[in-house]
Amino acid sequence: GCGGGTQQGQEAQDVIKIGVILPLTGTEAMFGTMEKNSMEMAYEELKAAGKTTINGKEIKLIFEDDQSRQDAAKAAAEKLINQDKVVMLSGGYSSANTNVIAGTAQSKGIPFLIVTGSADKITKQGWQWVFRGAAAPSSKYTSALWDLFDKQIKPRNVAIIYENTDFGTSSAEAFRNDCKARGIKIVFDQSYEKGAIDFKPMLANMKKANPDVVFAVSYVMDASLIVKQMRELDFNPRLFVGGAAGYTMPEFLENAGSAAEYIASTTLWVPSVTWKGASDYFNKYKEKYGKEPDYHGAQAYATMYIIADALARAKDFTPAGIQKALKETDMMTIMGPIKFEDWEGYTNQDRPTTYVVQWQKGKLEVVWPEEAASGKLVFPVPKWNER
Amino acid sequence: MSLFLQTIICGILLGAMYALIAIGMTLIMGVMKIINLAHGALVMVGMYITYFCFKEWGIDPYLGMFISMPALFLIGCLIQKYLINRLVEVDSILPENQVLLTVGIMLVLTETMRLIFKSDYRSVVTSYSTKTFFLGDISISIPMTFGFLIAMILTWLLHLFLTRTDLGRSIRATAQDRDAAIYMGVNASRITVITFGIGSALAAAGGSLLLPLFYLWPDIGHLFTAKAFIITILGGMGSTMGAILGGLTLGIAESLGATYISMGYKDVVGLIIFLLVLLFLPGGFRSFTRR
Amino acid sequence: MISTGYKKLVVPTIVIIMAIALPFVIKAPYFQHIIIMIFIWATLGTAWNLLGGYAGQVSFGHAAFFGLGAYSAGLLIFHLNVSPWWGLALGPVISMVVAIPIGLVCFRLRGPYFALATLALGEIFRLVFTNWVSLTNGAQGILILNTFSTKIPYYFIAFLIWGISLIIVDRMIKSKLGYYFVSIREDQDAAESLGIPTTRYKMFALLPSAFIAGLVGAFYMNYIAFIDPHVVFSLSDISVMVILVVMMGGVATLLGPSIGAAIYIALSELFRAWLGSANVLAFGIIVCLVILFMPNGIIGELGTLKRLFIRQDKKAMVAGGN
Amino acid sequence: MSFLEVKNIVKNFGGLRAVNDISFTVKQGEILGLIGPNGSGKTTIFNLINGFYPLTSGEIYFQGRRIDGLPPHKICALGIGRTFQVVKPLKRMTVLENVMAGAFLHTTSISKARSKALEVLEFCGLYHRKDMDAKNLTIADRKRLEIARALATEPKLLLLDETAAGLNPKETEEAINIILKIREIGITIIIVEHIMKVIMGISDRILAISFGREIALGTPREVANHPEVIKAYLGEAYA
Amino acid sequence: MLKVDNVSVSYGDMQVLWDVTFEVMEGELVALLGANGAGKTTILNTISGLLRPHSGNIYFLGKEITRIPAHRVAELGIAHVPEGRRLFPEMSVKENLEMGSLLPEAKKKRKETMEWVFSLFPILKEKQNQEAGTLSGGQQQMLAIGRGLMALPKLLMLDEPSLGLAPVLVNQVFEIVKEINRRGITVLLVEQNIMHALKMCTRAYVLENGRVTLHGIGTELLNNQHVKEAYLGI
Ligand SMILES: Nc1ncnc2c1ncn2[C@@H]1O[C@H](COP(=O)(O)OP(=O)(O)OP(=O)(O)O)[C@@H](O)[C@H]1O
Ligand SMILES: Nc1ncnc2c1ncn2[C@@H]1O[C@H](COP(=O)(O)OP(=O)(O)OP(=O)(O)O)[C@@H](O)[C@H]1O
Ligand SMILES: [Mg+2]
Ligand SMILES: [Mg+2]
Repeated sequence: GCGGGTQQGQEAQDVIKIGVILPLTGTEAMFGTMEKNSMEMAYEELKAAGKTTINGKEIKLIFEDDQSRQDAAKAAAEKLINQDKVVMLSGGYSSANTNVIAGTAQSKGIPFLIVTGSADKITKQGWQWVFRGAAAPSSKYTSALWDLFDKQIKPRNVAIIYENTDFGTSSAEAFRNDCKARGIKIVFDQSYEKGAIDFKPMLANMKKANPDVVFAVSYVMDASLIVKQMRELDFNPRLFVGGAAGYTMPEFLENAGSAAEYIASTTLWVPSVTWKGASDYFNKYKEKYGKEPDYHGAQAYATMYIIADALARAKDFTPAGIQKALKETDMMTIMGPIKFEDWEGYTNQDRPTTYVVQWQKGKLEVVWPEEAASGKLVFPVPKWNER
Repeated sequence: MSLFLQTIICGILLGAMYALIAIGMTLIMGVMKIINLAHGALVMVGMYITYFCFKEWGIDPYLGMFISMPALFLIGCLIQKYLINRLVEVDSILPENQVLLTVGIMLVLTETMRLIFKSDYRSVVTSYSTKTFFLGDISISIPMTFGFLIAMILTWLLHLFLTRTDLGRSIRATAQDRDAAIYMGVNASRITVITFGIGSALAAAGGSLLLPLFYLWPDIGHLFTAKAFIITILGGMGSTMGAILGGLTLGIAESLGATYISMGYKDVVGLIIFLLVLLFLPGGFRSFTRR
Repeated sequence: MISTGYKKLVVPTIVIIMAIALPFVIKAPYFQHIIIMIFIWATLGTAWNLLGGYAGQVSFGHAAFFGLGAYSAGLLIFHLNVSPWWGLALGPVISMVVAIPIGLVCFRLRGPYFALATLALGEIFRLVFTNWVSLTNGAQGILILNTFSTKIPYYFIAFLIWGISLIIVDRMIKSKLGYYFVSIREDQDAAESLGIPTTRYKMFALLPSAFIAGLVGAFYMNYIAFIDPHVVFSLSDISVMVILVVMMGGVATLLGPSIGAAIYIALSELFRAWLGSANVLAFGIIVCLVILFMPNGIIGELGTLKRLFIRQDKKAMVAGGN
Repeated sequence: MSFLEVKNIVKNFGGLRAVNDISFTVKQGEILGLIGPNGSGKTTIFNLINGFYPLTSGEIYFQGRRIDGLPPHKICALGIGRTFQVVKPLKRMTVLENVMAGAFLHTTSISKARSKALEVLEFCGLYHRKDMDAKNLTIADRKRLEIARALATEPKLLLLDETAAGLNPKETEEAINIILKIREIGITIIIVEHIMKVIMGISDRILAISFGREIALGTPREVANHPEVIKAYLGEAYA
Repeated sequence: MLKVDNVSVSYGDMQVLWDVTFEVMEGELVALLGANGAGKTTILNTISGLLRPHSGNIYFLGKEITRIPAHRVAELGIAHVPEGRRLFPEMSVKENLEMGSLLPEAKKKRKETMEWVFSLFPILKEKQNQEAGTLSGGQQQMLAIGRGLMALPKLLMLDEPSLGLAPVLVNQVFEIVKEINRRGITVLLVEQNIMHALKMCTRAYVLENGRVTLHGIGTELLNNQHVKEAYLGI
């Protein structure tokens, strides 16, 4: 079983092999590529600072493509653990693939540090080898939003729409439960299959329900179509909040154009957060790859730093040694402070910091929590024909 | 009531968008009987070309159509000539191996585009992308209406082409009995090459017209292939007018499903209609127009 | 008689001995994993081949049966906390039961219409399993922890399932059923007029096919330890890929699907590891080349084993006739 | 109780009435000839008897049992075999396997089916072609294969649709011999044929139809001299 | 006009024609006779360019056509009414006829030719909008001949045109073939209805097992002892 891998790792010559599994082809390749770029960028920086060689051993990243498919993710994990004898795994974009990698890592006793995969249950299994740092459980994406709702907006009724993926379903479920706990009426609650051309029937129906606030979990292009088609229907909720994912991305603004204005969203990260290095990362990435990164890239970037930090502290480069070092992590990254704790049934889960942002004049402004705010929330938002 | 009307209008316009995508397929699958799983990928390539013209030279997507169409015509010709036509000559147990070839082509096209353009989402925003007008409180999208008209015109032209011209008739004849067409002096391999070219060009036209409304990434083709299939069958194989009929039916069914059942189940509604038509109207809606 | 019966057993015995020895020779779990994946695909391909290759009913919806098998296993543990291994018993049965109405509906159609109907049904399963959250946990899927930490038990179970599927198919095609299946494939009207109840015999091909697909689906759940509707009901990654596997290896041959599976898994693994982001492109090119240059698959083109049962008849014929 | 009784059958294709109120009976052991101009509905009648097309109206009884509405395979199992005018060989099977596919109707044993098939092939003079793939046969051999395959199902009634078309006079002679041999082993036959030498030579009775209606029924001599048959079918040359 | 010179053809390993030589002169009606499987259809398909001989040459109007592509053969003025009709089943009768007249010269006269064909086969006119696949066997045969005529060919090759026709039509078809020939179209006829064919043809060739074994004036062959025994069963 796992013994073989461990011994091989000990006698490894002068490299510390870290396997990273990301979608580089297939439907999720866009994000996988961004994350790979970000990790490589972080690695370069660490290398320049002499932090990639520890006790004469150099950290070596081995990237594997999971083709956005989970049997490929499984194969990649098997290969990295058994063939390449990595001492640690990282990566995982979609929850599905993250699940599979996490399961494999747990049964082999190899530490796995998740980059993005956000399904709650991944870190709720009591799996000691699985760590989630820069990524939040999907039900926690809305922490800041609820704070904002409770303190300022106090919506009477809401509408929920979400794509019927893992992320969408679990985000919506968490949001729905929070509404019920507060007695907020849900007047419309529907999922959709991503990739639709026309959302108007759903939106027209929702318009009829006349919600105060709309909460939507969508990928980027669906997000932009939804807001554009809301404008076409002249549908005016007092606030439209996205649940991270699509609504904060540069492509969203690009495609939705002026329809993006005043759309709010929860998020884990924006370039304007006050954590040290955040805007540097943003600018550097943009310069290097000619494209603006979003929070996925930041997660990967931060993850690389967490890995380097843990390895620097590890007593030995065995999986167990690294596991121990990870567990003791307490550091700052561009995603904020990272610590792996056990709480609310989670294991090795960082307590995420989340934000509410709003598009204002084509820029994402942090509007909540107040101490991190870069702008003031516009609420209720002006009607489409009054803009 | 207004919700119902809005749903129907949305359905009709959406249906027209679907029809745009499917017109090329009515030719390739309906007429030539080539089940082409690469159809959506061809639409996708057409969209990328239009996108590229827009980004590099600022060419409006509606004009970009006149670049993407000839380009796809060429690509389609090459695919038919060097790939699909070669299969015609071999004798295989299941004719479906041709389908698998198109899967291979689909993979190659998709991944090639991914290498060139990366996996990023792209879109073209024009001044008219979200223009609408209102009839009462019913909103109608202008570019979609435009797409609707073009879809009608293209279908009608294709119909005339296939029934009134010798080239069109030769295309149908070759599809039905290749050797017999050769006896008539038809250069069968050239005809199939041209047909696949025209089908691909029509796919590109659909893609270009859709671009300002939608968005683009390499895997978008899957979505289109599935819709185009359903429409071609709904309309009746080989019937050109079927693209419009099938598109509208699918669009309206999906919209009604989205409004009155759930957006998550709208595709199920479309698929069930598809199955019902397969079972009870074997000729598709063509059965109605014929008798 | 005795000597031929004896000879018949030689090859399978050697294969079985080699198969038992294999995991002790190839100790690397990664390669064991690859072999297990090959068994999974070989079994699925064998299932498809019975219906598609022999009986000529080309299904583009086999993911439905695979997925049902997988979910039978997954839902057992998810809802009832029963070991997902019971899925190996339940999954095939459920797949088969569901196959009956599917068959009754789709077998009314022929050729490409049949193919498209199965395609639509496969997609309907995916959508329903995605949206029916209370039953299936929707897109969040079902996650379990592997029962065994080594590959060897999985290897033997996969091998067994593959073996069973080969025996089922082999027995069927070497009997009257095989003749009837091929007759239906070659000309359904002629078959009807020869007194062959075509719908019933298509069902006889579909049910074992669904059974095997469900069985391997249930095993997949246990082995991969996570499923969601998008994966196990996938049109492009399962339904279409299995046809590709069979066509690469050889349609309507006993071992073709298995050879196709070996090539598919080995190639896609090699490409994935070596070619970075161009791996799917390379795979696509290979697909085109195989179909162009080996339209009847590797075995089909070799010609030697082509339509195994038919050739064997012929040999027997010559012996008997003279 | 007659062997086969066809009562007032009608078949419409859309607006076209291809078979219009035809009735006839067939006695056990006889050969009934069916003639009529092209498109008069002969093949359609076969398709109705053997269940390929549903009747628009009318009834068909075989050995006292009503068979219209049954699917083709059941009708075959009851003992009605047929050949196709447009031959339908099982192309990628050998001649032997084609015939075996028919022989399996009464057995599940491969060896029994094989010996039955070989016997039938011998009978039809196709034995020397038994290992050829059916797709490589000439038209004449394909027609013979149609007969062999149908015979392998051990029919009581055999419907032969233009099995002698495309044969030269010598071969036609052989075909006639085969048909007569089939009758000798006790199989009742309905035969559609345009070659007068065949149809007039072997039929006990002939039914002539035109535009889906009966125009004459009787002995070959009676039918051949029937003015309407001459006008619609035979032409003056035969008068 | 047409000269087939020492042509040998094989399907895969199986040779079916051995050094076949024959000639058709302008204006003639030449019959090609032979038992089933003798290779008659194979010869016609070779002339049409669908099959390639492995040796020997074919000349039409002095030009070698052995190796030119099949569709070009049609352009030179050879129309082929194939065995088994080979209609376009999902096209209407009218469209099938139109398909026969794709070449520029035939196209110019399409209307008149069609009228002529309709006058030869009135049933086709009646069914001109019906799909060819739903015609009865005989109707399909008429359509196939009609389609061949639409090309206004210099040489018309007919492969068993009387196959499956009612007696009244058999006579009619042969009358039409004679009529076509009288109008100056050279005809190469493959027929099993040997008596008829020999009576009407100028000359005939007999093909046996892929070899030309006999040839001569039609009426002479009718009295040939071998022909009588082998083909007429007299
Ligand atoms: N499936 C069909 N759909 C529509 N019309 C049909 C169909 N089958 C046959 N017909 C029509 O029915 C009529 C009778 O056809 P049928 O094939 O029975 O003729 P037949 O007597 O067998 O002629 P032949 O001697 O030429 O074979 C014809 O006019 C034909 O066009
Ligand atoms: N596609 C083919 N592949 C292999 N052999 C063939 C093929 N077509 C024909 N043959 C063989 O070639 C020989 C000549 O066939 P051909 O069709 O030319 O004969 P024919 O004289 O036209 O006979 P018929 O009177 O039956 O039409 C036959 O032995 C036949 O079996
Ligand atoms: Mg008939
Ligand atoms: Mg012939």
